[in-house]
Amino acid sequence: MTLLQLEKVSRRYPIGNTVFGSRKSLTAVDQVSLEVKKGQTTGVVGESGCGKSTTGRLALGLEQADSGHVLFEGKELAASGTREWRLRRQRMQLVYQDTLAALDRRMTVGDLIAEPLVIHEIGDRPSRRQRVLDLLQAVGLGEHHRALYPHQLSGGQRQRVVLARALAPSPSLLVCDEPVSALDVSVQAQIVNLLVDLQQDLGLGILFISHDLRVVRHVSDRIVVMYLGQVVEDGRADAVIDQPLHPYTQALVSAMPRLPGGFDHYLPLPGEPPSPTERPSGCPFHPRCDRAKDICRQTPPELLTLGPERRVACHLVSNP
Amino acid sequence: MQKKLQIDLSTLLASLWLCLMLLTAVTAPLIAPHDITAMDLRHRLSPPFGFGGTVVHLFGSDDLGRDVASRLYYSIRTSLLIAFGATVISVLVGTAIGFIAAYFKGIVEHFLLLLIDVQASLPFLIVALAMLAFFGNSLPLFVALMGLYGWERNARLARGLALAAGSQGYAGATRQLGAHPLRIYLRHILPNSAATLLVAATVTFPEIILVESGLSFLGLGVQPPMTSLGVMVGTGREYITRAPWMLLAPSIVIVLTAVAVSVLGDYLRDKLDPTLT
Amino acid sequence: MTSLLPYIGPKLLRAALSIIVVVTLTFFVLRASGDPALQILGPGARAPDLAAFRQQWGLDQPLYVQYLRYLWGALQGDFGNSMLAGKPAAELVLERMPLTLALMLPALALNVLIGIPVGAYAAMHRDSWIDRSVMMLTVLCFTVPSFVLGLLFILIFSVTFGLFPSGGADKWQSFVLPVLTLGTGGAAVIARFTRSAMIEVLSQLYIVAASAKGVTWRQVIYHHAFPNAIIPILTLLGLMLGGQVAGAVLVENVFGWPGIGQLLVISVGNRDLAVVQVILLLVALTMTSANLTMDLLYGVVDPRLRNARQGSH
Amino acid sequence: MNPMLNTPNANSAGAALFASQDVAGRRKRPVLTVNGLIVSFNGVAVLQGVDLAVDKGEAIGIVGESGCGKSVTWRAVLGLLPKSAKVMGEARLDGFNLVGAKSSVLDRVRGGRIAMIFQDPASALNPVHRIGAQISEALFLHRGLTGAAARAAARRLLDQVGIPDAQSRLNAYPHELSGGQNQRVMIAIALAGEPELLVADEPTTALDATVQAQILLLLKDIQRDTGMGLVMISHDLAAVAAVCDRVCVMYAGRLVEEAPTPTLLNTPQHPYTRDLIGAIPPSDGPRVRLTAIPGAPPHRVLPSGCAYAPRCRSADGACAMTRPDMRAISAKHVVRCIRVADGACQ
Repeated sequence: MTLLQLEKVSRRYPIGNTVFGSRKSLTAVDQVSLEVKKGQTTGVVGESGCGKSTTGRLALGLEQADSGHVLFEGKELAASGTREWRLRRQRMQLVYQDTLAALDRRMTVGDLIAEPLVIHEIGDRPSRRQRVLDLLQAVGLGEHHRALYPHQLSGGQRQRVVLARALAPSPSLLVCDEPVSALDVSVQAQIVNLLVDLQQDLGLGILFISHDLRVVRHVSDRIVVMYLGQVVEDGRADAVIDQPLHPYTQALVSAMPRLPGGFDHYLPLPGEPPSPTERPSGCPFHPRCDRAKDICRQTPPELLTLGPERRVACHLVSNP
Repeated sequence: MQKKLQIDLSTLLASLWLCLMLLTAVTAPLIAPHDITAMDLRHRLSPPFGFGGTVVHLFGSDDLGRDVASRLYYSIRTSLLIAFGATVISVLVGTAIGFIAAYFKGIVEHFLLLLIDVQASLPFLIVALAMLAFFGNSLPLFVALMGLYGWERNARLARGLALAAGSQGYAGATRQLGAHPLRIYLRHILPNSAATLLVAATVTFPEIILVESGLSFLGLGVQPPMTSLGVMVGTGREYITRAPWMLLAPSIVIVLTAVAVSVLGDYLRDKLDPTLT
Repeated sequence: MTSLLPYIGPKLLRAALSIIVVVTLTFFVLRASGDPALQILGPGARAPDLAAFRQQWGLDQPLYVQYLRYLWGALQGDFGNSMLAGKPAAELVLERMPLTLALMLPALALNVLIGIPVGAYAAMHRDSWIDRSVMMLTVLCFTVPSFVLGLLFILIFSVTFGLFPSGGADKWQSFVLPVLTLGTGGAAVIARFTRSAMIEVLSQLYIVAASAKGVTWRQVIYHHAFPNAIIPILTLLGLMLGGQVAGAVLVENVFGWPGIGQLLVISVGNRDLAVVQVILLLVALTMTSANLTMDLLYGVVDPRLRNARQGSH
Repeated sequence: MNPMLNTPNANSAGAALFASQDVAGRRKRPVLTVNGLIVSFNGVAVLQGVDLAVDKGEAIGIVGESGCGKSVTWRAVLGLLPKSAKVMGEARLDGFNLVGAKSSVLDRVRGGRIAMIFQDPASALNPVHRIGAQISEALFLHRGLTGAAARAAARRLLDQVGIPDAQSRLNAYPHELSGGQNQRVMIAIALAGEPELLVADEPTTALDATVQAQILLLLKDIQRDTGMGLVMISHDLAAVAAVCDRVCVMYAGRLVEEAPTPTLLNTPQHPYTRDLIGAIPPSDGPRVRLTAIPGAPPHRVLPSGCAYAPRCRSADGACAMTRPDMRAISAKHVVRCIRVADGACQ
């Protein structure tokens, strides 16, 4: 069952000054379509500036799409800030990277976890208290953590609090934006395991956004690869990582050092991801692609459906 | 690491001085030996006790034979009252405007930012000077006017705090939970900003004392028969050679009070918000 | 230059808007405060005299006509006549300008020449006894109000020792006390700010990186830390000018200095609208242009602001 | 795997005559030996005595979680810690102890014989100076080059680190370059003094995945071409293993295991190393459950026995009592764990 569906969603930001200098706009997200199924994880992977975080914010309605549709549980998302939008928050929650900034340092862990219940007027005082204790246990924290403040916790513990807080109103969708990027490897493994367990227990749909291909591969059922605001490839996680079709995905996979093996399979990729302000004509990837042909320089490739669960946007694949 | 609250000597002295000033302000009618307008024409310009004066006029008397000590107590009362009232107004007005600018994007924000720019392009003392002269003067009006001092700085600060808490911070996180903006501002941003705004108030407070005394010194602030520290310095300047105590007593109080609040402000800043400069 | 326009353009626009708002606000606020005819001629004036006065100064016209007329005149350099002296207000103000500048410019120089080295020295010897005592002294210096400091200087140097005159603007000696009075507070503020700016910069990674490539500590300070610390100090200088202008009003009053500050207090006392307006406009112009200059200098010192087209490669 | 177990590199004649301290015997003359390095901040020890050696032309990796002291070790060696840090022990470069050395001596060593690059290249370059000037500064300090000679050398360095259009890039400011290019500039500055040892402190953590691979391989190439030693500090074992000949694992201010890269990956002996490897999601093959190490590294106060005992799944009572010593279990493999028997991996 499809929980969240993005249909050709675009988001542009005006940049530069309107009176002086040329007025430009930056296309952060360009015609992105993806879906998250109930009980499954869709991973979004890409390098900085590829629009993956904006996609997450669009999915939650924290930003308004310029065009396209965001459907959540079959219904179009209401405009951000409206009463209806606020009510929908119970069902969709965000888990973010910078937990120290995102948790109010003047509130205790208990109050933080109970806050969504208070906002949505769920339960009464004793039942909320019980719910907080249950949630603390579910994320692997103890009752004694309830009275602590965020700065008294370690990064991993704070991420658990963020998770508990997100789970409090019993959502059906979690959008995780780089949830483990700020954590050490050992703690990262704790949180990743916890996420996987919680998903199995609660049947959550997860949109997992990360720059770390390893982690994305580990947690995702489907993977969406983004480059310069566009989806260049998506499909089942194993298929995308093991048989990448798009040259960018191939380079991305090869740039991940194997353990053991290192860079034995490395495919050199020149240059760096360009800034979204200077989008090349044609295929956005062609300046870095050593197999680029004339058509790549001129015409943007369509996202081609190759199988039931496989799409790729590359001229080399569509007409080799 | 020592966990004890360490208070250094200067902070201690500053607090003691401020307590003394507060006590004086509160008990001025009780401890003043004379009425502030009572003239003692036999003892005009009498020096302070210990410098050839009598115990009757502890800090000496002025050109009309009024008791400097009594006038000083009342002046402290007036000056502190004005500064306190004005600081509260300044922080409240500034915070409200800053939050409004942060919440409403677009035209409202641009308009408020322009107002802030305008205020920043005109020194407050000069604005106040013009306003006072043309509008006349009464104590409530004067306090209200002084309350405008530094509003633009507090507004900028409050806006900055609200924006910092915004999209990536705790305010954004609470917003995505579905909280009403009022809840976000009143329950999250305001309590989190309180410490910083309090520190900002300790910067505004001594400055208002200085502006108030400056205006009163120019004869445009507190009007006789009331008296304030600035009024006393203003009267004293005419007798700088013959009766320097008329000038020195209020000057010392102004300087020490301003220094004390600054020192205390530094201490509070270190304790509450070390990121502030 | 073309690349500078997107950077400086919005700032120019905002500065111009602020000036227009200042002119408008002062016009309406000052007019709204009462009838200048009554204020100048006194409450005992006869009705025909009042009417004649109003007609002479155009006060009988609707307010918006007066405003447009004032704006039109201002654009042509005519800011109206002083109701008291009968001379053009702008002329009256400009006459006194050199004396005020003669006070403020040396004071500003004093600010910078004392404040920056003292602050930098304190930062480099952070938490030493020198640092602590300098910082203590600066608190004292910037909390003493200028009129109190001026009077203290008079008491000490004029009354007690007779070294410098206590007023007037005729000899070079007359400059010493007012300039010192005006310069002390600012120097203390700059010293404190320089210290914290330097401490902030010294904690940056590029300072460690400079040491790691073998740069001597002395060169790290002069060549790597200082050019970065100067950037925030420039902003402060722009902001401090307001305090200097306000200070000048008080200091001119204390020392009987025939500058613009004194004129302002006199004109305010006499309800001389045109003169007050010109002075307010002049102050606003000075402040905004000073801030603009600082913004430009900022662009010169900080390459990050120079080209608005970041990340072009 | 890279077939480069210590490229045969002749020892330079006339080098200092000091005995190599290694436990593992047969080893070439080290460029740098660190012995019993202890660092404390305000009485809290962050390094508990670190011993290691870097051979000429060798690439070693230092791996550990944040706060384990991997960065502090090398900043202490180069005297780059703030004044509040107390450093004891020795770090010998050609027999000369750098710990407590005069700043005039250190200034010649830093950037000259030992260069360092940092995690965040954007903030490690001075924002107000041009790239060319920042490279030339190092060229002047260590090779006495000025003017056109320095400029030409700077251009060659930019070519060497793979920055296209080097000539015009010399006039650029750091903010005009991308993160990867800035890191290349940092490497160019480091190479300016022709160092014997390059210390790279998390050189790719702030960079994108594809750029990370570029920079790591560039470092490896330069190390092989110039024959300098390379120390790579990172929390990312996979990145370190891809570049380094030998890996040292640190935990709570001490080395806990040290071995040639293939040995360490295939037969890790210390439980921490094993858990660390198990915590990394594999890049291919079946998805297995990750090893989640419970708890967090000790903070400020160390447990009385083995520092890892509270989190270790194979710890017993003895582990909590005795502090283990570093023991050699094979020629080049040392480990700090009482439960590992001698010659266990033979």
